[in-house]
Order: sequence, then structure tokens, then C-alpha cells
Amino acid sequence: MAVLTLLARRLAAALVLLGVLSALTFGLLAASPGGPEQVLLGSRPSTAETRAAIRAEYHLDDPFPVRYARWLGDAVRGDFGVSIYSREPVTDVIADRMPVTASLAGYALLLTVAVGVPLGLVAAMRRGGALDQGITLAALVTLAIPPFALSILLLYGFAVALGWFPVFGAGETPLDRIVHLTLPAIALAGAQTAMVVRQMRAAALDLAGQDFLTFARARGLPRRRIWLGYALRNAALPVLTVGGLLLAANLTGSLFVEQAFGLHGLGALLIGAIGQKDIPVVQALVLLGGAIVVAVNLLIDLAYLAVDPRVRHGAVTS
Amino acid sequence: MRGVLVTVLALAAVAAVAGSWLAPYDPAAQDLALGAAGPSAAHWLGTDDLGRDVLSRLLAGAGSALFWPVLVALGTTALSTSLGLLAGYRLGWVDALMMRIIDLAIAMPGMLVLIVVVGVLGGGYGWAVLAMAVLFTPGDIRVVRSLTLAQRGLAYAEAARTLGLRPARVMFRHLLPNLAPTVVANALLSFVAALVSLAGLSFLGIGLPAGTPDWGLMVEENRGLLDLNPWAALAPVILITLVATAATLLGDRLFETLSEGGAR
Amino acid sequence: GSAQRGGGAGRDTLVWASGAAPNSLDIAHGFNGASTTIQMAVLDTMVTLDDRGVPAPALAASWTQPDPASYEFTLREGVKFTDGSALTADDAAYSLRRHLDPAVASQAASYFTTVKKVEAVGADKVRVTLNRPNPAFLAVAAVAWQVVPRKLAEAHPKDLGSPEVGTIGTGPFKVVKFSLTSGTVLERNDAYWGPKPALRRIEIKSITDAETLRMAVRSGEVDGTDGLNARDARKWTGLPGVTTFFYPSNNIAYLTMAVGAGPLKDVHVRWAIAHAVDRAALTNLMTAGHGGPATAMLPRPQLTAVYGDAVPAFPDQPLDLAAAKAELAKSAYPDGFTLSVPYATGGDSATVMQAVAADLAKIGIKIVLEPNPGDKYMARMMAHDRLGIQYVSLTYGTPDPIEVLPDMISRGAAEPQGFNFSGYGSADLDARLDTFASATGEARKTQLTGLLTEIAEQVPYVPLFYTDNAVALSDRFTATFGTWRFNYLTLVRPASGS
Amino acid sequence: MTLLDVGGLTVTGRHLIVDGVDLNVSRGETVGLVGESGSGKSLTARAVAGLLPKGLTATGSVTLSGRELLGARERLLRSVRGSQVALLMQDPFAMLNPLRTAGAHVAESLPRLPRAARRAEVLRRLAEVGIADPSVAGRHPFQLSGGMRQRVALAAALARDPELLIADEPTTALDATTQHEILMLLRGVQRARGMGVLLITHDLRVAFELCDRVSVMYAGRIVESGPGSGVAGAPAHPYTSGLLAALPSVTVTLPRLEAVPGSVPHAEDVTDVCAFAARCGQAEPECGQARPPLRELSPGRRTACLYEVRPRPRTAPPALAPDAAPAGGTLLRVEELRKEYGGHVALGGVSLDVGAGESVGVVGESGSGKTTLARCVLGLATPDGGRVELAGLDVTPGARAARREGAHRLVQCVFQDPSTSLNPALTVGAMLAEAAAQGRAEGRPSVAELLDLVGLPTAYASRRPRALSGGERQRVAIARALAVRPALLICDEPTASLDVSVQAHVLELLRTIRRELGTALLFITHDLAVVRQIADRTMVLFRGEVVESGETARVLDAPAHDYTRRLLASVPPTP
Ligand SMILES: Nc1ncnc2c1ncn2[C@@H]1O[C@H](COP(=O)(O)OP(=O)(O)OP(=O)(O)O)[C@@H](O)[C@H]1O
Ligand SMILES: Nc1ncnc2c1ncn2[C@@H]1O[C@H](COP(=O)(O)OP(=O)(O)OP(=O)(O)O)[C@@H](O)[C@H]1O
Ligand SMILES: [Mg+2]
Ligand SMILES: [Mg+2]
Repeated sequence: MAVLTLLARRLAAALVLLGVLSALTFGLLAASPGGPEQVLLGSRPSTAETRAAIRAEYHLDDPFPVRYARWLGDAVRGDFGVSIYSREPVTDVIADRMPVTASLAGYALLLTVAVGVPLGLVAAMRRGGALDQGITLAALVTLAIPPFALSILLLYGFAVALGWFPVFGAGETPLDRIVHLTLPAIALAGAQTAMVVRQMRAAALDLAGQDFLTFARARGLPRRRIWLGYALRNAALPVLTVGGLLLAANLTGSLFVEQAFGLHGLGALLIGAIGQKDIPVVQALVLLGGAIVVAVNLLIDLAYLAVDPRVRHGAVTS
Repeated sequence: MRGVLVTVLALAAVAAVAGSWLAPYDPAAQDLALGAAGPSAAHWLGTDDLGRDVLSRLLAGAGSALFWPVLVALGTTALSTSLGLLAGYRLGWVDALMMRIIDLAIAMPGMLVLIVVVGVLGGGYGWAVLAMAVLFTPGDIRVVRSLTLAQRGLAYAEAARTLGLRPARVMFRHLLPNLAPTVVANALLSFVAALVSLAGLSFLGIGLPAGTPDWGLMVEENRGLLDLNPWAALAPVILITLVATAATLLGDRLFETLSEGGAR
Repeated sequence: GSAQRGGGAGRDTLVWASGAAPNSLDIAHGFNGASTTIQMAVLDTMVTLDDRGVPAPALAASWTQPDPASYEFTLREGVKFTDGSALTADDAAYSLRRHLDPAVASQAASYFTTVKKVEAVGADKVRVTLNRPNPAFLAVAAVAWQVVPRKLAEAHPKDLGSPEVGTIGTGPFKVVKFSLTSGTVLERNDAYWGPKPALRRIEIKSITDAETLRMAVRSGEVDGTDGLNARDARKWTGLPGVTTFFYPSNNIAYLTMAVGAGPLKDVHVRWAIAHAVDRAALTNLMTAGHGGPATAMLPRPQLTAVYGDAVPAFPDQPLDLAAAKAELAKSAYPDGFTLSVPYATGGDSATVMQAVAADLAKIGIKIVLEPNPGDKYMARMMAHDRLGIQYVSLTYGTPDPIEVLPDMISRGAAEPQGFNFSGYGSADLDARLDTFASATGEARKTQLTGLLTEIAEQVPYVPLFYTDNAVALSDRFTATFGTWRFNYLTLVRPASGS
Repeated sequence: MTLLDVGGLTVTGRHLIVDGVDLNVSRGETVGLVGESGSGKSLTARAVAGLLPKGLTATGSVTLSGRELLGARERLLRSVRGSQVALLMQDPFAMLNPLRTAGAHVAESLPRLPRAARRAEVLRRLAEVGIADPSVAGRHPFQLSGGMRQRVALAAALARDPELLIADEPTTALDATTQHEILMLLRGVQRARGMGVLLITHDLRVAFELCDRVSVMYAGRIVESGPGSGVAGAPAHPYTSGLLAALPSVTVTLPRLEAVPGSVPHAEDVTDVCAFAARCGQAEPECGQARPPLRELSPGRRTACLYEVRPRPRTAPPALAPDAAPAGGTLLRVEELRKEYGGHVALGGVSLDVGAGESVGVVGESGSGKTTLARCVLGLATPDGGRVELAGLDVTPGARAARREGAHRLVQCVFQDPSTSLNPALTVGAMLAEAAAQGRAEGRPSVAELLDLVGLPTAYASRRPRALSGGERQRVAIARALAVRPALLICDEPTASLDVSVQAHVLELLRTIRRELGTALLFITHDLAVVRQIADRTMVLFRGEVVESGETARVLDAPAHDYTRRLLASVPPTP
């Protein structure tokens, strides 16, 4: 029941969000100087007839609301137009790029969780010790390095100087892809891992002061149960929220990383599309970004629902 | 540790204020014949491809590298604190409306929108800085609001209301000081995020005019020189990282100190 | 050490990287370096240029010029498209005609504005009728008259050459794969009518980040690239196992000064600026010795095409700050002025304008740099919006000055969307351009000298430098490049030693 | 046979906290450890279970069934915890994992069992603590009341049949009736199992009612121990005697509540002297020279006082007629006040009157709507229906904002929780000055006058709340409320979280103020003994309804309503 109302509420909110987002970007792009003519014509002299033909084809002379309504009508039917730059349907362009970004984001998330959670817990356990200080400081520094700089450093260090990893590309076979995406994923995961470490540490410390943990120990529960059933599970809640936000942030983070590692993912696509005034692509990407954030938030809510009975029974809202 | 922290930030502040005077060379002075060269007695951190002194540019750039993030942090903090206090204290329709808008804003792919806005509209830093402040604010409003909500239910706040004090006085004199640890820590986090993000924008070629001695821009402009003079790109990266680390650490420390100080 | 070397493939497979992603295999929508490089390997043009830039037979085995304004081409016999169908005169004629159709919105349309009619006359003959004589027509055709099957082009008026449709040609290579993300793969066309290409397979990637590209070449993951800039020569020539080839390009970099209004309207100001800019240093910075200072407002190959080795000396404004200040003193702005100058972020214009700004500061002219995203800058330039001092670098396709000069000094090109960013022009100049267009022999030389001298005296433009083209190749490959050889993928061959 | 033997236990953190505690508990015996807040009771308990918070260390000896636990390896401790010694903590709301069901808490504590048997065993264990409804096993803590949670926690603590149960204030967070039930349950289980129980409490009455032996703790050490009845009847330490005197009685109205002056020192500061000397009425120079040993008076009876304790004069009943009858007319009139929170009725039509200068008590268990009533009168909550009239002025909140203008000069409030009642960011002086400025200009009291009124030194003006003890904070809160010279002071359980001695102080202060300033009181409490001391009239609130009201003596001595009788029955007898 709670699930259904939640889903319904989220869906409505998502529609509003996507509507606002699309109108906003559409308006922005329409208002910005220069139009698709320039892209279509290249940086060469053009004839007046050609320009007129293009304006007609792309309905550039229609008033803004009409253009937006047309776009919206098509979008609702799943037609996001044709890329001005490559003349492919936008959906194809995006579908083509999606696997790279998705694997990159997934890989990075995996690294984040696999490294961040244990490190955070260890730091909390050894609170104040050398290990804790080391981990905390390392997290701080990682958090402070701009992601693009981290990309460059990794690229130089591990791909060029040491030659352990390839310099660019996403690889073709699955194994190849893992090898190719390792450095980008590390670059992407760096700051997030640091966030998770901090969050996990704080959550675990907070937890350590809780009565129910002391009570669990007082009952002589085995260590494994205390760690898994109590520490990890209860600390998971705050970490989950951060994790979700990070997943959404992957989207933007991948922009820098893809750029630096020469990956043809969605981030590089966006940068390119902005530079080329490829409005249909930019528009679709922004919407996709919005949809992903909405979806991630929904996932977090569902996860809360699964983990926290208080939310499940509507006692509190997350 | 604390000494290092304070030293780093103090040096950064000095560089930000007096960097242009301290610079051994005119940061814009070119020596095209010299081009990019490694560190030497004349140029401690070498030169970039236009033969400009890297150290001088770092010093001169400290101002812009730090000023804008500070501006973002101040703007964000002022805005989010007052709006968050208002929503959390007033509740009612003000709160409901604000929360709806914030829900919406938070669900936006923020950085993406920022890049599209600044990238497409072009224009300079002003837009980037403004957009960033707008981006950071909703999350902070939410935090301040929830803290306000918690504080307003406490006995001292109810006592203040019972005394018939004006709402503004209750909010700013009674509640605000008790939110200080979070507000201060958040302000520093905003500063760090802005510092790193603005550098990122420069990296994408969005923002400041070419040749401006700015740390983020220097990384972008000089990263092709890693073989000729690595310091031209590495030094600004190191500086950004150092300042950001110190600021985060300071935020953590301040949060602890302030919340201990206010502990009941 | 390196993770991978040359993609690990055989020695007749080349892994090539371009600095930008190709977007279309149809020149009508992909008239840009990365795309045209592939088009040239896959599609044949009717005519081509020989090493000296003189039109030579390609798909057209020969041609005649029945009158100054018309051409009649005779097709080579037995040429087949890679899908097996035979090349017809109809295909050839349609391939040119489509550029004239506004509905196609061809990027090459402006190349063919003088073409009135294209028709197939008989099975192997194509006749092109022009509005007026155009000595540059054949050179232009060598670049843009790429021949595709009419059937295919007609079936895809909107998306010929897109990744979904691709293209079919008669060229030395055929397209096996064309993707904007994972790259392009070409394979040898074994039925090619000309000399058999040395490479069996070419894999083309795109790496937009110049540094990443360089590291990819350095690590051996990529065998060759044209995505480098002569000014970065120092960084490239040091790479082990890589040879960088430099060869003259048909290009010129210059400053334009909008003469319509403001300080730049004053010829003394323009002289002062020309005297103040340290062109030698700038040339050195931007070309690193692989190019040279420009002495006239034409690409060097075009000067050579007209004058041979006897290029006359044009009036010049050498670096001379005293002279610059003296000129400025004569102007209405003896104490200098401030000018806001837009530039495109992330390109050469940023570097050049910084150097120019530093030079001009010495005589009291303050340049405020105004960054713009590339597309916005382009849009603003093309709209002739607030023009001032701008850096322009252009590369041309043909050896004929008539491709360049009208763009620079005709009044028609001074309108928005034209390339005359200085706005310099007059009725008299337009008339002289017209006579020059159809002049031949010594008259042609004299007229050109007259035009270039006027530009040099009035200084609407300050010619800066020429840059060589650069190609980096792994030592496993070699090639002989030339200014007029646009199909350089076909020039690359395995090095004999490796 | 001795089950637990604690000898010379000290706990040190940054300072010395527990200083040489000796304790022993035998099988089948309940031992009480009483003492004021901060005296080190909890840390003693946690030291015994080997669960001291990080940063604290214990020395001395703790033996359980002859096995030394102090300094033992964590491995050994883990095997001992749960199966030999179990710990039950104070706050039932924080003790259970919010993410696990009640049944899971019990089940995970049980020794290994097959699945089906385990479920049956869980139900059996829950039934043992009085939870007969099997569906409770499937509920999560947030779905259970405080009492239920404490029962579940008890079942979980007992799941491995420990020989010793340490219960650290297991009922403090519960309301009177539930408290009583849980204590009775504890006693029942203890008897049935023959367990040893170490019961930690600050409530002397609970200790004396429930325990075989009682140890009184002060500033980290034991100052007196002996059989419950013996200590209650003839305290052998002036501190114990002081505590007993401060205890309000539910049966009589005492003329004067005797508070022990001063506050508990840090253990660190009094290692070599009698810890109580500074506050002791019969201290001699000798008390400040050496630390008095815990000497044996008679077998099983020990005291740390060098002298015999002088008996305190205790006024015999009937003590005092209620204070002079109220002058003037009605000050506060509440009519049919109603308030719902999302369908839950907090107030279901409450009416009451308070005359000028009168003191009215409102009693009721937790959740009965006492605070809601106060908040509605104060304008902090908007009622759904009914009227509030102050001195003839309609001040019903929400009706028209302007009407409440000036209401703050008529009514002020003292809240329950001393830890949040003062703004931690402001000094006492700033707080009081600000409050005084809200009152009428003529006769505006100065900060010094206000501090003097509540018996605090003027120097306190520059202190911040964190430098004040709980009782001092409540006194500042009272001063702040009085700063505007209100006609009515609402006190919402102002002493509920204070120690008896401090409570006596605050209650006495309120009585004085009422007498001297003529301020009317609306005193909210769940403690019948307190209401006996302070209220002329009392009304009993039950689930948002007034079930009984009248003269305090009448209500308490001859309760008419069943609920009132239940409340009275759950109050432990005052020794
Ligand atoms: N983790 C800790 N670190 C340092 N000091 C502590 C810690 N926990 C408690 N203390 C201090 O030890 C002293 C005794 O604390 P303890 O909790 O044992 O008191 P208590 O008698 O149980 O009081 P209460 O009735 O308030 O629970 C107090 O002064 C307290 O401030
Ligand atoms: N702000 C609120 N929102 C929802 N429910 C509330 C709120 N305030 C009180 N209640 C509910 O109203 C009922 C009465 O609460 P109230 O605080 O008045 O009780 P009380 O008698 O003061 O109890 P206690 O002795 O625990 O302080 C309770 O069931 C409580 O849960
Ligand atoms: Mg305690
Ligand atoms: Mg209450």
C-alpha cells in the first residue's frame, strides 16, 4: 500500500519535474545565440537559399510555444527528433553511447561501495588511531582533487608512465572493457568513495554511541551478527541516501572523465552537443539526466522501504 | 595538524589579497622566445608556452581562484540560512511552497543544467557563479530547515515565543546561533565544492577569459605541457587540492568545536 | 612499456585517430576535416589535383571545355561501385546536382554557386554549364564533386552518409563500419580501378582531447593521426617510435580589422597595429618552425600557383614600435584606446589574441579578451555582430586565388554570413575582382598584384603566418604527403623495414 | 553464595569517575544501587558488564561466580555476557534496534535451536514478561509502547537465562503506572528464577520497596549500605538522611521540603576527604582531613560517616492547611478545549479554572494531554475547539492573532527538560534581560533581582547554560518566566528529570514565589507526591479528558475515579 502511494506520488512529481526541465532547457536553447544553421552549414560560406531551406526544415521561424509544443508532442510519442550533427535519430545516438557511460557509472559505483564502506567502517572502529587519521586524511584529499585533475594524473601515471592500462577507448570485449574502464572508473569513483568513507565513518560512530548496540553486546551476541545485523544495516540508511545522490552525480562526473579519457559516452556527447548546438540531443540528454535522478531517488525510497520498517509502515517519511 | 591547516589557509588568503604584489613578474608578461621551460633560478616554477612565469600567475590567480568560491559560499549560506530558517520556523504555506520548489530543484541534474546554462548562454564567470549558488542553495535550505524544525520544538525556543518575542528575533537571535555549527560547516563545504566545480568549468573551457591567471584555467591551458614543464599544470592542481583539503578539514574541526561549545 | 601496440593487428592494418569525430560520409553534411578524410578514401571525385595542384583525371578520364563557361566530362570505363553496380553518367551528374538543391542544404553549395546546369549527355558523358566562366571550377570539383550512386542518394535525401545509411563509392576503400562512438573501419576495395592501396584495413577512432590523443600515439595504441597542430611540434617530434611529417598547407592565418567604424576605421591605427604585432615571434610560437610568416593575404601555394617562384614584394609593416607609435600619433587616438575582442575558447585564437594583446598594450591599445564558446563565437562572427580585431585561420581546398579573394574583399562577402570580416570593399574593387576572375596569363598576375598591394596598403587584414600540415605516424608506417593530396589515408603504407 | 563480587572498582576517564566501589550480589538477591544523577551508577554497571564506553578504563576487581572479569579478553566476556550476566538499560526507546522485530530481538539472543522450536520459545519468553499476544513478536519497536518495549528488552536480556541481571534505571523513562508494572514484573521474574539482580535507580522509594539490600552512592563511591528497611528507617549517613528528607510525600503536605544544599562534587576533587563534607550540616574539621572508611556498624550495615547521624526533625501530619485561599476572581478559564493530532485525540473537551493566586495541579500519565493543554493556553498550539480566557480576555490561539497581544504578560511557562529549557548560545544575564524587556516598563526587575529571587548568585549572569546544573537551569528558567511578572505561571513537569534533592529545592522555590508574589500556578506533573506538596486543587487527566477534580487532599485521600486509584496504587510507599 505504502509502495503504491509512493510510486504514484513519485510518478506525478517526475512528470512535473521533466515538464519543467524540458521547458526550461528548450527555452534556454531557443534563446541562446546562434542556431543549428551554423552546425548544418559548417564553417563555410553558404547561400541564402540553403539557409532558408534549413530554417523551414527545422521550423526555426515558428514562435517558441509552437516549437515547444511540437517537440513535446513528438517526445511524448518517444520521438526525440534527429541529431542535427549526425542526422541519426536522437534515441539511437543516445542508445549508442549509453553502454559506455552505464558501464563506467556501474563500475565506479561498485568501486565506491567496495572500497568506501569497509574503509569507513575500519576508520570508525579505529577511531582516533593512526589508521583512522590516515583514512580520513586520504578521503579529504581525494575529495579535494578536481575530478579532471585526477583523470590527468591517473592517465599520466598508470597509462603513460607505467603503461599498465590503455590510454583511451572503451574496449570491445567485456574483459577488454574492464581493462579500459578501470582508470576512468577510479577517477570517477575517487571523490565519491571519499564521501562514502566520511559518511560511513560518521554513521558508524553515531551508531557506536547508540544504546541498542550496547544492549546487543550486553546480550553477548556474536560479533558477526553485531556487525552485519546491527552496524552495517543501521548505518546503511544514511549511506544509502548519499550513495543514491552519488549515482546521480556520476552523470556529471562522467562528463569530465569521459572527456579526459577519450570515451564516447553520454558526457562527451553532451559536451559535443552543446558545442555544436545540437539542440535535440542536448534536450534529450537533460531530460535523461532528470529521469535518472528521479529514478535513483525512487530507488532510494524503495530501498528505505525495504530496509526500514518505520518507513514501510508510514510511521516516518524519509 | 591544526598549525598546518591554519598556515595553508592563511597563506592562501595572503596570496588572494596581495598575490599580484608578491608576484616576482608581471603575470601577463610574455617571453615567446623562451616558451615553456622547466623550473630555473629565474622562474622557480618554470614558464608556460607563452613564456609567462608560472609562480607569478599562481600568485596573481589566487585572488580569482578563491574570491568566487568565497562569494558562492557566502551567497549560498546567506540565502539558504534565511530561507531555511523562515520555512522551518514559519511552517504553513510558506514552508509547503518552498519545499515543493526545493524538491523539484534537488531532483534536477544540477551540474548538468549548470553546464548547459553556462555553456549555451556563454558569457562569463558571473553566470557560472550565480548558477552555482542557485544550485547549492536548495540542499542547504533543506538542512537548515530540518535543524530549525528540531530547534523550534525545544523548550528554549518555545519559551522565547511565550515571552512574546518577534519572530525575527526568535529566528535570528535564538535559533540561528544554535544552527551555527552546521551552517559554518556547510559554508566551508560550499566553498570547497565551488572551488573544485569552477576549476572544472574552466577545464571544460567555460568561464574566464583566456590568459586570466586563474588556477583552474591554468590546469586546462597548461596540461599539454606536462612533458615540457609539468609544474605549469601540476602546481595549480596541488594548490586547489591543498586549499580544498584545508577548508574541508577546517569545516570538520569548526563543526566539532562549535557543537561542543554549544553542547548542553 | 605499452599495453597494446598498433591494435595488435597485421602490418597492413592502420589504426588512425582523428582529432574530431566524423559526422557524415556525405560531403553535403560532413564538409569537415575528419569526415572528408574518410570520404576521400571511399568516394572518388570526377577530377583530382596532381602534385602541383593542377586538375587531373579521376573518374572523368578526360574533359573538354566547349566554351569558357561549360565543361564536358567523359567517364572512365568499367568503374563499379563497391556494391557491384556500374558507375553511370547519371550518377555522376546527380552527385553534383544535388548540391544545388536547397532542400539538401548542402554544405558544399557555396562552392557551386556558378553552376547553372548539370546533365548526363549519353552513357558516359556529363555536361556542366556555368553561369559565367569560373577558373576555379575544376579545382573545386576535385574536392566536392564526390560521386555516389543516384539510387542511394535519392533514397536518402536527408541522411545519406549517416551512421545508419553510410555510403557507397568507387574509391580505394569501402566502409565496413561507421559509428560515431566506436569508430570507423575501412577495408581495401579489391575491385578498385586505380593502383591497389597498400593497406588492407584502416581503423579510424576519434580522440577529441589533444593530450589524450598524443598519449595514445605515444603508447602505440594509435598508429597515426592528423589531429595535431604544428605549434605542438616540440611535443610530438620527441615521441619515440613516431615520425611526424610536416608539409605545406594551403592555409593562412591573419588578423581581420573591421574598418566600418570606431578606431579601426582609421588607417593609421591599422598601420600602428600592423607595426606593433611581433609576427616573427607569433609565427614561431604558433608554428614552431613548421610554417612561416605570411607576407601577403593569400595562402602560399596560391601565390606559387600564380607567380611561380617570382612572388613580388608587397608593402609591409615590419615590427617597429616607434613607427607604430608614430602612426598612432597621427590618428585620432594618439593615446590609444580600449577594444573588446571576442575569441573562441579552447582554440588557437585564445593564444594568438593573448600574444597580440600583449603586443598592442605596448603602444597603448588595450585589448579586453572576451571568451565565447566555439559555436557562439562562430555564430557571432558569421552574423558580423560587433566585429573588431579577430584572429582567423583558414585552409582552402584549391590552388586558385579566386577561391579566396572575393571572400576577403568583395562587398557581397561583407554581409552577414560572408567571410569579409573587415567589411573592406568598394564597387571598384568588386569590378576588379570580376575582371580578375576571368583573366589569364600576365594580365592575371598584374591584376592580382594590384589587389594584394591595395590590401597591404589599406591593411584591413594583417597577414600573420602559414602553418604546415602535420601528420604523426608510427615508424611501422610511412607516407609521402602533399599539399594537394587530400586522400592521405591512401598514401600511408607499411614501412619497408618493419 | 556470592554471585557478583565487586572490590575497589575505579573508573577513570579524563578524570576519576568511580572511586573504589565495593558491592556484592548473591543468588536470589536484589541489591539496589541508589544515588543522584552523575554519581557513577551507570558506569559502575557498565564496568561490571565489561561495556565501558571508549576512553574509560576500570581497575579493581569484578568477579562473577569466582571468575575475574575485569581485564578479561573480549572473547571471554562475550561468552559471559547474556548467559551469566545481562544488562537492561534505562531508555526502552533507544535500547531496541529500530530495524528488527520484537521477536527477532529475543530470537537472536536465544541459544541455537531448530527453527520451529525457536519460534515457540520466543513466544514462551515473551509470555514470561507478560506479553501474551503472539502478534507482538512480529512488530517493530516503533509500533510498541514504552512499557512493551521494556518488556521485550527484558525478555531478550533473559533469553540466555543469566544468573545476574543488572537493570540500570529500567523504569525511569516510563510513566507511573507502567513503571509500577515493570518493577513488579522484574520482581516476579527474579523470584521465579532465583536470579541475582543489581537494580540501579535514583528513586529511593523504588529501592526500598524492591530491594533486599541497598547501597547509596555519592560522587563515585558508596557512602552507605545495608538492608533496605534499615537504611530507610535509620539512615546512617547524613547524605542518605538528606535525601530522605527531600522526598515529597504523597500522603501529607510537608511544611517545608528540605533540600540538601549545594551540588554533587566530582569524584576527582574529593578523593582524600569525605565527599559529602562540603554539604553536610554536621561536618567536623576531621571530615576534611582524611577519607572516612566504609565502616561496619552492624553485620551487613556500613556507613562512610565518622559520626552518628542526628535524626532530622520531621513534622508530623497533619502538617499544614493549603496556602491561604485564593483572593480575587478567575484568572484563567479554559472551556471545552479540544485538540486532535491526525485523528488522535489529545484533548477531548477539557475545561478548567484557575483563580488569581491559586495553585492548580494537573496529573495524568504520559500522553494524557497535559503538555498539549499547557501549549494551548500558552498559544504555542492552536486548539481545534473551545475557548481560552485570561483575566477576562479571550486569548484562544488561532482565533485572532491580535487578541493575544499582551497575553505573554499574563502567563509564562517553565518547561520540563532542563537540558533544553535555556538557549545554549546566550548568557543567563542576556536571557533574563531580554525577558524583562518584554514586561511592562514600570517595576521592571533587574537581572540581579531576578537571580536573587530564585536564589542564585549575581555572578551567574555571565554564565552560559552549559556551566549550570539541571536544578540551576530550572531556576533560571523560573526567573525568566517571572521576569515579566505574569499573573499565572504554568509549570510543565519542571522537576521530572531532577534529583529529589534538587526537586525539593525547586518546589520550595515555587511555593515561596507563589506566597510572596501571589503568582497563580498551573502545575503539571505525573507525580502525585509532588502535586500533594504544591497544589490547592488537582485535576486528573486521562486520555485527554478530566476524570476527576477537586481539593488536592480530597482527590488523593479519597479518589473517586478508578484511574486515580490506579495512579495512587503505583506510587511506592514513602519511607
Ligand atoms: N563516556 C564517558 N566519558 C567520560 N565521562 C563520562 C562518560 N559517561 C559518563 N561520564 C561521566 O561520569 C559521571 C558518572 O556517570 P554515570 O552515567 O555513571 O552517572 P549515573 O549515576 O548513572 O547518573 P544518571 O542518574 O544521570 O544516569 C558523570 O559525571 C558523567 O559526566
Ligand atoms: N505535535 C504533535 N504531533 C502529533 N501528536 C502529538 C503532538 N503533541 C502531542 N501529541 C500527542 O498527543 C497526545 C498528548 O500529548 P501530550 O504531550 O500532551 O501528553 P503529556 O500528558 O504531556 O505526556 P508526557 O507526560 O509524556 O509529557 C500524545 O498521544 C502525543 O503523542
Ligand atoms: Mg545512569
Ligand atoms: Mg508532557
